[in-house]
Amino acid sequence: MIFKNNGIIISNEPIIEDFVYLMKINEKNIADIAKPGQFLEIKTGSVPLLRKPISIFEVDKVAETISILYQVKGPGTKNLSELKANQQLDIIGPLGTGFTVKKFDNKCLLIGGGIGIAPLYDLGLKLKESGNEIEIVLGFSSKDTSYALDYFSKLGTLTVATMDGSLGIKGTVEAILSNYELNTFDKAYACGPEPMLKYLKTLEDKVNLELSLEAYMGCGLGACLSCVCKMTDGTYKRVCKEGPVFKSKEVSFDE
Amino acid sequence: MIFKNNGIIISNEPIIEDFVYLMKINEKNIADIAKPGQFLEIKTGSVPLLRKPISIFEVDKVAETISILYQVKGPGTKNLSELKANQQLDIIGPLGTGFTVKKFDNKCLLIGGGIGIAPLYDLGLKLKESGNEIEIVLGFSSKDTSYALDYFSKLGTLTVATMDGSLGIKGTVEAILSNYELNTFDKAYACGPEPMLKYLKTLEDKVNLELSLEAYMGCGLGACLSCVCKMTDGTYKRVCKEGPVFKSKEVSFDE
Amino acid sequence: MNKLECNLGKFKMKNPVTVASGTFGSGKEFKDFYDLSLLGGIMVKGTTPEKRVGNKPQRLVETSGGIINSIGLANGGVDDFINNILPEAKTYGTEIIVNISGSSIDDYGYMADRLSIDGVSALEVNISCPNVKEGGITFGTDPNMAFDVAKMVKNNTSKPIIMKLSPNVTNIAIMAQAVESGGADIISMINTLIGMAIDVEKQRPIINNIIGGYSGPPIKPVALRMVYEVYKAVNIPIIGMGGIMNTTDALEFIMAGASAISVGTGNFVDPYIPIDIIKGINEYLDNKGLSSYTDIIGAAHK
Amino acid sequence: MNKLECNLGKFKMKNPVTVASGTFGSGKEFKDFYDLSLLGGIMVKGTTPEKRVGNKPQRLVETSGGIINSIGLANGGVDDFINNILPEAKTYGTEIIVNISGSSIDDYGYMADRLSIDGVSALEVNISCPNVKEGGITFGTDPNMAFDVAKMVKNNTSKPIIMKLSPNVTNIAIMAQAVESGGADIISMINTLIGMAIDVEKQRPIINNIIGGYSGPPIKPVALRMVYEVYKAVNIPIIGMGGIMNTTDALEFIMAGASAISVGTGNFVDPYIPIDIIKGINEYLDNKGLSSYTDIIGAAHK
Ligand SMILES: Cc1cc2nc3c(=O)[nH]c(=O)nc-3n(C[C@H](O)[C@H](O)[C@H](O)COP(=O)(O)OP(=O)(O)OC[C@H]3O[C@@H](n4cnc5c(N)ncnc54)[C@H](O)[C@@H]3O)c2cc1C
Ligand SMILES: Cc1cc2nc3c(=O)[nH]c(=O)nc-3n(C[C@H](O)[C@H](O)[C@H](O)COP(=O)(O)OP(=O)(O)OC[C@H]3O[C@@H](n4cnc5c(N)ncnc54)[C@H](O)[C@@H]3O)c2cc1C
Ligand SMILES: Cc1cc2nc3c(=O)[nH]c(=O)nc-3n(C[C@H](O)[C@H](O)[C@H](O)COP(=O)(O)O)c2cc1C
Ligand SMILES: Cc1cc2nc3c(=O)[nH]c(=O)nc-3n(C[C@H](O)[C@H](O)[C@H](O)COP(=O)(O)O)c2cc1C
Ligand code: FES
Ligand code: FES
Repeated sequence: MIFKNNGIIISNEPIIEDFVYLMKINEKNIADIAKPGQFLEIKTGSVPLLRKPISIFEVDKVAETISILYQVKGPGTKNLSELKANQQLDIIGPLGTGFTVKKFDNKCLLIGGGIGIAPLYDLGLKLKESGNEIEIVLGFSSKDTSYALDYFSKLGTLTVATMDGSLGIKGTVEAILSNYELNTFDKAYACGPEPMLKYLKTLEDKVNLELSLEAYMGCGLGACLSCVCKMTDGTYKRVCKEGPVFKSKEVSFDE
Repeated sequence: MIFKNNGIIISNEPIIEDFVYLMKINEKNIADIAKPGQFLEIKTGSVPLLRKPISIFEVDKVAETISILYQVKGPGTKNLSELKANQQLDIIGPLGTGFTVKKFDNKCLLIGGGIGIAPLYDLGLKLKESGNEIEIVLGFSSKDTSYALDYFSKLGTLTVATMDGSLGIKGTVEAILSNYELNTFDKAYACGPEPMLKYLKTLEDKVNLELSLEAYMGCGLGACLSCVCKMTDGTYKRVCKEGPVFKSKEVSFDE
Repeated sequence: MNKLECNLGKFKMKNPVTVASGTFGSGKEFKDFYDLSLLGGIMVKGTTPEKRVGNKPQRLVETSGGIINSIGLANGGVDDFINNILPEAKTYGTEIIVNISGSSIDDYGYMADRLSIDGVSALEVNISCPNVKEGGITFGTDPNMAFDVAKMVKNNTSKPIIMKLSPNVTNIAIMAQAVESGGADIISMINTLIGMAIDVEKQRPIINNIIGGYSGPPIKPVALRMVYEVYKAVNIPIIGMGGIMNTTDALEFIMAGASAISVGTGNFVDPYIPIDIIKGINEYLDNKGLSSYTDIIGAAHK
Repeated sequence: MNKLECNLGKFKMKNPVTVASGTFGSGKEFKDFYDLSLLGGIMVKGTTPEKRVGNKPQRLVETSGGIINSIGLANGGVDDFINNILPEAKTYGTEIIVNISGSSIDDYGYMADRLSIDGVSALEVNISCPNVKEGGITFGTDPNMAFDVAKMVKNNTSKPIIMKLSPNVTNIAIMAQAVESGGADIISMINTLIGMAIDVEKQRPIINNIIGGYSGPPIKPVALRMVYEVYKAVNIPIIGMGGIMNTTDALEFIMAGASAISVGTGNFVDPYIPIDIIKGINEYLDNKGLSSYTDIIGAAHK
């Protein structure tokens, strides 16, 4: 089921002013059925015209709330950052397929880059609820532009890399993962910038890997066929419908 | 001289909620040189695209402020009504020619219909300063939709007509003016809806009459030639440049 | 009596509000929002004789208040449509208008023939898709070819034929007259304007195909003008579209001469727009004391 | 060195930023805002052989994020221009580009001849005004007539000739090639799209002339696409326009292939837009470490 509802904003606070925000929304219907990795299409204002796809960061079925973690990039996310508690927010969701959640024999690994960490938190919560042990590897450009670490450190062992070395290990997530025995994990999940995903794809033979992709979306509903990504078999699939989560082995990053 | 300045809004209060507002703006350059009957071109928001022409309601050279009285009609004036004190307002002005202001031998008459009363108040103040005696005739649709009477009653004898008779005389300003000896006035000034102006034009042989016109404006600066009105000699003149104030005898309302 | 009953010659719909091809899939994707039988009709995503994977992404971008798309007619082909999509679509309780494209005149004949089957209410013939290399746009800009396509379709089906016009022409009235003489029962218009957007940081076109179809609110004034011109030039009914987002927009098209309207890009912004318009037209008629929306078709011409 | 020095063949400007005909009067109306000598050039309001009063109001309306105008080429005629406008304009310290229109080929020859005088920097030939009944638009949509106009102007002046193209055509590249072979030194594009708006309460077109020219932000994607196409089709420089409101817009046109740009409707919204763009292009070049804006002309074609 997909809903188009006016959620009520409970809070909308900067984690880092003008950069990353956390918004909590009262929206029972979506909270009831949302799965980790699914996303919302949000009307942020009269301009931009299109809704903006934003992942679900956290779901609280009891409180009937959903949260989003978002980075201000352009007009749409700027609009979002200016909304206040008690205002209504026009949301369509939950959309897309989600990550696989079940009890694994061995550990699970979450790999996030930048704002790509957003869909991983709810995933981590659900994996933990299912009784899994979790390790988390997150990459940011610097200490000043890293965020939400307190959330992820509650899920399991957290290791951070920053490009400038101002926090954790210097480099991308690769600097961390190159020292990992990936075959000790039953499953890895990743979301982040395309270069990171391309790198991770080279590891897909070592660990069962699910990737959450991004693509420019028109409808978010599977109708317009704009959001496609290339599959290894040469076909295109819709990121909004068959995705955003794909098995790494399905996805092709070749031109 | 024409300025494009960011004025600071001092206050923006409803006279009648969702209908008529009075805004006071700190804008020294325009206050310094504005003449009664001149107007502003105001950028009300990112949409609508075009600036909106709004008359100057009052000028306070000492306090370095200008005021506008405006009615919410559509998106532009709605934007205006939502602005708050201390916000900036992007204004071009003062624009257009103004009303004739000097000392007359006999009385002057101000005739306003609806929001057309806006440019007449500053005119009345300046006429009074010049030592003239003033009578004012204003028309509204009803008592509930009449406003700013307290301002005009300070200028001189005020008579009001309403279409439904809920305040003053029942009818349009015609119901009042048909009983006037118009030749006892040295000058009459009017602004209001086109039917009112058309009626007044029939009186132009009885009294020296100046009319302030409206027209859809592109630039407000005399450049685009969109705002023209027909003259009795068959030519078109620009309401934003040669107007908005014209001698009644110059103007033609024929198709 | 139903104030919105819509008769487009031999093609009838319960109301004049449809959804535009390529913006509504086959309807399935919108089923969660409302009962699709409320719609006058659904113009399904463009279908071609063979499966097409479509263009390389990036296929769509928002620009200047509208969007540019270059999907490249991605679809499973007509067999896939008949076997896997139509069976469900025909249960929706609304008219199923199948949008067809081809790269040759024969293709159109083949498609018309194949789709002359139960469940297909009418054929909308896309001669104006800007996103296909072979032919696509030429059919839509040359009156002789447009005539030939219309005639070919006519000869291969007894279904109502809706010819969809491209706005990217010097003289839209001539195109309309050409398809009318070719046998079109109805004209739908407009398809997208051709547009482009550039990423000034990358110094590259944003859409991988360089150019794409421009749609949404910014194209409305052009669409309205063309509907107005075509209304004067032909005797067959028009389905108007191009930037319709609300009741006022829909009424403008009807007054310009459209006997029905279609919501395209609007479906991405708010899936309920078509439903709101059905309600809104009814309210307008009530306010004006009119008993049928047909009273205002072409009203702006008076 | 001046990074913005602009050479359009034999026509030179201090920078590539101009203001579009019909949106800036002759410049006088904007003198209070800034020193007009900052501009690359001013394209003055369209001039015709005889005085024209123009169309009946309402002549302009905002719609869909842009505007529709139908001024009807109101102007005092070429004599009035030469006697009363040019003397002041030529003191502004910027290139004065005179925009000319006619209702016959001979008119254009006459205008070119009359304006081959001191103070006129170049002629911009409007063959695309949608608001004139007699001929206007036909010159702009028929390649043969456009060729004839270009040739006639060429034969009657030694001033640089800028042919201004209408976007309301099927194939803009053919129009561009026609005026190039007719003798155009430069192409300016685009003029307005033809559009319409309807008042649904009055059930009447809002513009008295029914249709008008649609300009402003909504037409940018179409203009960019056409500049991109024409850049590939001709060897003469292009002055690009259509919805330019800021530096990014201007850069998009330059990357699509324009050697100069023009701000039209933008002047109504904020008279300082052309000045901001001059500053903005300089900043962009500094950021990218480029020494001339000519390095990015047509960059999106690579
Ligand atoms: C499935 C999915 C989940 C996402 N989840 C999150 C999240 O949880 N938090 C977060 O901060 N961001 C998320 N994003 C990214 C977010 O959608 C963009 O940052 C946002 O759309 C930018 O819009 P803007 O108007 O602020 O900026 P713009 O300046 O318009 O765009 C900035 C960038 O965002 C991308 N973008 C713009 N519009 C769209 C669109 N309609 N569809 C897809 N991409 C677009 C463009 O590629 C562009 O480069 C997600 C994207 C997808 C596809
Ligand atoms: C010289 C002049 C002085 C004015 N002074 C005042 C004033 O002091 N107070 C006041 O409340 N109103 C005044 N108006 C009217 C005011 O400009 C319009 O009400 C306003 O532009 C409406 O814009 P909107 O977006 O709110 O509504 P819309 O729904 O866009 O328009 C409502 C009506 O306003 C007119 N209008 C819209 N845009 C323009 C435009 N760009 N130029 C001219 N008319 C337009 C239209 O004819 C339309 O019918 C004046 C108009 C002129 C020409
Ligand atoms: C993403 C997208 C895909 C489209 N696909 C088709 C198509 O397959 N066939 C067709 O005839 N028109 C197609 N169109 C054009 C629309 O049906 C419609 O004519 C156009 O978008 C104008 O209407 P609008 O402004 O309401 O979107 C498509 C439009 C969009 C935005
Ligand atoms: C009010 C107005 C008047 C115009 N008059 C002329 C004209 O006289 N001659 C001409 O060639 N173009 C004329 N144009 C077209 C502009 O010069 C320009 O080509 C067009 O508006 C597109 O640019 P823009 O979107 O930046 O406005 C006019 C445009 C407007 C808005
Ligand atoms: S965004 Fe429309 S199909 Fe995915
Ligand atoms: S509004 Fe442009 S000339 Fe008056």
